[in-house]
Amino acid sequence: MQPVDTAPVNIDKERETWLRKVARIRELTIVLVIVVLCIILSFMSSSFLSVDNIVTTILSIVMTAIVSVGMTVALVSGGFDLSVGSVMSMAGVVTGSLALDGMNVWLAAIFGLLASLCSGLVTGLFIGKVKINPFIMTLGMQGVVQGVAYVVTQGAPLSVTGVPKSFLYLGQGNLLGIPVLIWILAVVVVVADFIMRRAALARKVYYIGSNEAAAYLSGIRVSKVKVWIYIFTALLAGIAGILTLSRFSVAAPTAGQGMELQAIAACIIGGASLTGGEGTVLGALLGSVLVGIVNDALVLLNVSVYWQSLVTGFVLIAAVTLDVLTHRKKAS
Amino acid sequence: MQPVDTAPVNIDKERETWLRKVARIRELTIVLVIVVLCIILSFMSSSFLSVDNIVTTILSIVMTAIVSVGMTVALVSGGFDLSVGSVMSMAGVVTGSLALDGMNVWLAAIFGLLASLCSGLVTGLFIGKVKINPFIMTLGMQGVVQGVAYVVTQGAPLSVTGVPKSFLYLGQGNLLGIPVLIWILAVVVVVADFIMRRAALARKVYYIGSNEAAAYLSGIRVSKVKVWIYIFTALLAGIAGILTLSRFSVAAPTAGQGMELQAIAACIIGGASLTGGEGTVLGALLGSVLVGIVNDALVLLNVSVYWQSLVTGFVLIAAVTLDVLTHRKKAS
Amino acid sequence: MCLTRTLLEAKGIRKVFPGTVALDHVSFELLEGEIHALMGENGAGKSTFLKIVTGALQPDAGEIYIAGRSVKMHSPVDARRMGVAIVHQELSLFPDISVMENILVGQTPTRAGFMRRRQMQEICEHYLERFQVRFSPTDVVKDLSVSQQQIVEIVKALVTDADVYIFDEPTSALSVDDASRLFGVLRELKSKGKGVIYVSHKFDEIFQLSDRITVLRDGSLIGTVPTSETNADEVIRMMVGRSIERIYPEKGRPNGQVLLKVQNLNAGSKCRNVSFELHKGEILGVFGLVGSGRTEIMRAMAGIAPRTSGEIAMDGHAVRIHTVQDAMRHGLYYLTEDRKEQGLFLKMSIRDNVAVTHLERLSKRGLIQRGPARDLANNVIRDLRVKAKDDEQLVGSLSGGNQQKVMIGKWISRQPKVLILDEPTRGIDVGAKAEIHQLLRRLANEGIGIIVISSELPEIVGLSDRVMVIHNGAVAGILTGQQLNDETIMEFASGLHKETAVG
Amino acid sequence: ATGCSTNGNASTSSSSGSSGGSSSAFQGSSSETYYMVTFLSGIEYWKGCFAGMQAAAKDLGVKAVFTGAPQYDINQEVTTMQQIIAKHPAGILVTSINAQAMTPVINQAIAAGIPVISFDSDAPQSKRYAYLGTSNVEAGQKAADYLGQALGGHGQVAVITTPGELNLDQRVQGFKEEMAAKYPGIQVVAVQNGNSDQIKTAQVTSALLQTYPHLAGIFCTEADEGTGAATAVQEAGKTGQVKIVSFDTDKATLNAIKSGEITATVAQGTWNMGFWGLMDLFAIHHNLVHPVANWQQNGVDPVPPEVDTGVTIVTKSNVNAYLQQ
Ligand SMILES: Nc1ncnc2c1ncn2[C@@H]1O[C@H](COP(=O)(O)OP(=O)(O)OP(=O)(O)O)[C@@H](O)[C@H]1O
Ligand SMILES: Nc1ncnc2c1ncn2[C@@H]1O[C@H](COP(=O)(O)OP(=O)(O)OP(=O)(O)O)[C@@H](O)[C@H]1O
Ligand SMILES: [Mg+2]
Ligand SMILES: [Mg+2]
Repeated sequence: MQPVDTAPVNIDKERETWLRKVARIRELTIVLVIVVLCIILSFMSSSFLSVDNIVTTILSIVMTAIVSVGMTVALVSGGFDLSVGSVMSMAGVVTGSLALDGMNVWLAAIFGLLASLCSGLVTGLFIGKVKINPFIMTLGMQGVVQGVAYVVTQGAPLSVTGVPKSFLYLGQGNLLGIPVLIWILAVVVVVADFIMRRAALARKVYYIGSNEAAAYLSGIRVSKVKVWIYIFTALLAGIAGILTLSRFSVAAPTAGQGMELQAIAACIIGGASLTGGEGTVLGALLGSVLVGIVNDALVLLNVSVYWQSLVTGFVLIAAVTLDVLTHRKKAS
Repeated sequence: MQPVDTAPVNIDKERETWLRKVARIRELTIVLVIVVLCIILSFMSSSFLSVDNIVTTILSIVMTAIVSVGMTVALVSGGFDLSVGSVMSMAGVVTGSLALDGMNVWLAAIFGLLASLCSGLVTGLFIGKVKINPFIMTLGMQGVVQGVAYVVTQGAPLSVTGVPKSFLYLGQGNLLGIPVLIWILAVVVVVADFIMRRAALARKVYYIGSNEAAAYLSGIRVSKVKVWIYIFTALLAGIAGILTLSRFSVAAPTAGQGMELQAIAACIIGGASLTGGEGTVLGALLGSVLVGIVNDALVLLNVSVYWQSLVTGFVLIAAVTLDVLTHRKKAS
Repeated sequence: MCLTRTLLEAKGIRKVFPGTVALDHVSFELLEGEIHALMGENGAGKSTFLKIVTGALQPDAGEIYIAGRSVKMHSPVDARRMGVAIVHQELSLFPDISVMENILVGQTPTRAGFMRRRQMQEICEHYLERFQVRFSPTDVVKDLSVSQQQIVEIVKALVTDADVYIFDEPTSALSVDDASRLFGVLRELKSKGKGVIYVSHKFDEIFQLSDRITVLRDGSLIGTVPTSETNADEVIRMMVGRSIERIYPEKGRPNGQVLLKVQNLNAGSKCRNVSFELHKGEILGVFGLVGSGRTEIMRAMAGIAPRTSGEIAMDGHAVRIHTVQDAMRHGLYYLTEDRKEQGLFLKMSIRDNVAVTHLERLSKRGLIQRGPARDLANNVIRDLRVKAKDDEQLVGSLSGGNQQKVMIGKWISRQPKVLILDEPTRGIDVGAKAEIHQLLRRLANEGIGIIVISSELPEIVGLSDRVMVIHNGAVAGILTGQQLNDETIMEFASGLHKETAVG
Repeated sequence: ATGCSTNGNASTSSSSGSSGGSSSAFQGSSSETYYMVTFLSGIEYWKGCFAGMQAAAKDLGVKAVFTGAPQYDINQEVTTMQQIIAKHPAGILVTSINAQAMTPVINQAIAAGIPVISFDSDAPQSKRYAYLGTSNVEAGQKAADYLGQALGGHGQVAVITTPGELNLDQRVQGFKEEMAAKYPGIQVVAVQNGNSDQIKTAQVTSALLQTYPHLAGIFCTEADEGTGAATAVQEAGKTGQVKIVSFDTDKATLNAIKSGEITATVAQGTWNMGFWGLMDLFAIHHNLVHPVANWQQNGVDPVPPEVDTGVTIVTKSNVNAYLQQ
């Protein structure tokens, strides 16, 4: 900082710039972990790197990834949402039951999304305006929304038959040899990533997560933005629910169970922080991919079901520990 | 409050002192909610205030309450523990399988508790020393510990037969006409409440939850205390697991599923805060009682099972909203 | 004067918080082209008043006029729309986000809802250039030093095109140079006919800069005086209600006995080869430009931050200090500069805050004894004259000066040998400051060695027996006697005497 | 299993009071309430059982109430049971989450003079009057027999289940034992966790199809797992090539059988469990059955203690009968 030292320091900085820039990318650790894991697995199982298996693996994480994208936004704001799993089931169930009652399935899907939005609106209003803690509010909403799904179906999965092919194409079709679901995921990720980086509204989420009091004093309508956040999270969960219906032709009231924790885990593996202000859409995707690969590996390596949750838990801890250790220096 | 008003204001203050003191008790709202709920329910169902039903209701929350006491400590420190449910199952399963292998059941129970302590130690070390976020660490441990329970049992619940009466007395016996389990709960609550109010180590937990950096700079060994916190939480979960075994003579690998969220909900209803520094053992107990009463009411009033999760979620939100609204003025 | 417009006026403002009347019948007027200083003790209600006129708080009574029109402001957005910009006392930045987004929060240039990054960068560079900063608009704020963050905060207000600019203690973490650059900007605003409200506890700034001074005491308006017609003593009398004869206590007479000897302390780039001695009964001032590494040196010495090398001896014996506990065992205490974030438990009582450093002594068989804990807290309240209802009052509800006293209290009640205070009077009013100075001198006279880090030159000169000047992480010089004057200290601090000073 | 004699009075007195106005012995009163207590009470499976119970209740003019513990949680079901006992109903039809854990509370009900019949999942050591249901082990065996024959006795098969749930574990056990005993040419290559969830099952199934390209059959112990597996098989373009045997008869499963995505499913006699269960309870409550004199004192069970309600394999050929229900 003194005049004399300035020059050498600066040169040092210039030299390391690109390397540092790469190293500074928050998602780097996880990309490396994924690559290493893939290499190991491809040696252990010849079918691992086959196109089929890759497509299969991605297909298996589409729903988690879509929900995680929504969850990222909630996490970035410093909140989170335990109700996404229930919203997912409810959206599917509402759509399914309306379609079974003879409504056009696309219209029914719109109602399903509207129901999700309503749930997000209620959550958002309570968190934003009444200032209930997000954990407890969304835990409560998890019950309420799950309840709606049960009431609508009276517990039974709805088998949706006779709906237009166009609707089923979403979840079951192929485009250019790749499942439509994967295309949808790609669009969601690219759009959401762009929005989260560049859109003024989305940046407000980062402001709030980074310093809520300051955001308020800077004229950001914190409670209003929070309402939007939970609406967005619920919207993506709703989309995932409707896609699930389209994929399986079945709307089960239990469809999204446990999705909330999977999604949060994926986001955190991908670098989001529970204290807010940090997290990217790309990270959420990578986190989901890592979880998907691990799940895939468990089957490929024929790990006993009784060992699976042990292994999954271990991988989760290992991934985050690695991340913490590699980012330790920056933190302190 | 202007100079002229000073005298009357002061007198007013004196007069209100004891009333204010009562009103200031954090747990008051919830006590009132419980009382009102009980009055309403006793009108709606004649069997509600029967001795049998009261004992049943308290009995049904013994495990939740014990786990919540441990959870309170984690919450006060600003962390939390999602692995308590798994630890509960694991403790039961380890004890049960050792007892089935012919070990004395009391010795087996000690091993069960040791296993819980180990899990708590690992959790605590990662959170305290490696500084992994408690949410993700305990989510990982949930998988790992659950995995251990599955591996030990190979999935099947263990029926523990032929164990000494003295062990079964814990979970099934009566003392002075009241189930031993309720006595145990009373002892746990009274002791833990005393510890949390008076013990120096427990005060450190409040300091850490209140301001971790200040606690560190004041000479508190933050990471060491954190290790103790998660050991304590795991210990209580382990006790709950062994009591469950004693009560049902069955050690199921799924015994504690969902317990973590129930316990956190109970603590928060009882006034604990997710940001740390707040929370009492009494609050955890009252929160568990409220949840127990609501569950009881659902059955007594013949609420359709499909509506139950809706009602439970609604009550959770209502209780916390009420609490937030009544404490609003103080907060701002 | 009669022809100038009134930009902002407040009449009969009243604000009550549970338990305190923060403001009562406060009226205030800001004219076009005026720099109006607002002064008062800690807790007098300055920040509260500013929050009310910027819409962050709602008054319980009173009227606000902007450009002569009565207005109601429901949120900070309203104030901004009406042309009022504010730099808050507490840093209100977003640590995880880039400098330019921090600066342009709430007024991001957008096209179809998306940010225009290029344009944002240009706007920010334009303003940052004035402060000759060494960071770029795309840097993330949490990587900046405190003083750099304060500049970002100031620029944030400057980019808004407002008529009224409000600064609540903007210079508490600024270097002298940066502060004078800020004054340049303020005078420029004034010449353009804008109004500026300026809050500071630093008298020299107020008298350099302001046109009029308004003084608050205990939430009431004491009066408004033109700066040219008053002096520091009178303002102090208005603020405190009595006059304070000596701001700085007499110097001590340390006996030369070496209490603490530090040799070749190294810890990263901000603590390089630091060696010095501290004598019994001495106050050693530590001065350096903001960011020079004073905090880092002391943290490394007190076992809080890891160090790569260095020996420490106390009373002639080498001691191992690698953790806070080690330091405490040897009676060496470090009081952080960041009272709120790292020093106090704001949501806990005074009793709990004092007890934290005494847990072993206060507990018997692992249980805390309530009686002794209460006595201890009450002793601190009495000895340090903490203004508090009782020892159960929450520390967060005390004024800044009283909070600082509680923090000092929790350490000195442990019988320190060496007390290191990092910016002990930052943001503290004259009265409390004088009391803290007296207290420190009294402690020193009892034989304790005291190290005081301060960014305020007058304080360093007035209080210290010797001064250690830090430049860029290394000791630039240790000054005594005649050398204790503003010019010499500044010369060392800016690195001009580097070679000559350290042998 | 016997009722306690001292409490016999209570039930007779209440029965005499309630049947006072009716002409037939098989006519109860509307204030007479019988409960069905379940675990995982939200799942569709119980609806078949309860439909049978309701049919009987309608015939008898009594009230049937469905209740239970929403989670798979021993404590919750025991508590629910105790709460129901506190209401002193006319009888309880209960399915036990765990035999041993439920035994004391079932005995507690009997001791309180409330007749208890066990259905679907038994607590054999308890004093319940009777058990109506299918053995899950047997159901697993039936599934193995069907799949074994459909595959012509050779090939690789996999099982998808949710570990830790007793009834599902028993189905797996029966399936594996039967395969090993009767179809040596068939290899059970993997047992995977579908977590009673379509999405999870689809993921696991896809991975299985990758790992075992020649996989010929999948047995799913739960209905959601069946539809999940069917979707994954279809996505791999192997519908029909991989035969799926699922469990239970919800709409989705039946539709999938009709369209050929699922080959067969195991249907249990759920309706009969509910219907005959209530009949038993009613008969005991009203003291209508006297196989021997003074059965209470002599420790004779008044109703058939164990009734096998049987399983049926539902395939394309008989699926319409189930769909019309
Ligand atoms: N949110 C709040 N709740 C309760 N009391 C408050 C709140 N904010 C401020 N106060 C009280 O109002 C009074 C005025 O505080 P304020 O912050 O305006 O003082 P100040 O003059 O800015 O002091 P300083 O010089 O320390 O910045 C103090 O007694 C303070 O404790
Ligand atoms: N390891 C650490 N943990 C927490 N806070 C730290 C740590 N190291 C430094 N800080 C704080 O970060 C801020 C950055 O300080 P900066 O580098 O601007 O100045 P400094 O080195 O403290 O010098 P000065 O005391 O002269 O301002 C300081 O407020 C310091 O207290
Ligand atoms: Mg202030
Ligand atoms: Mg400093």
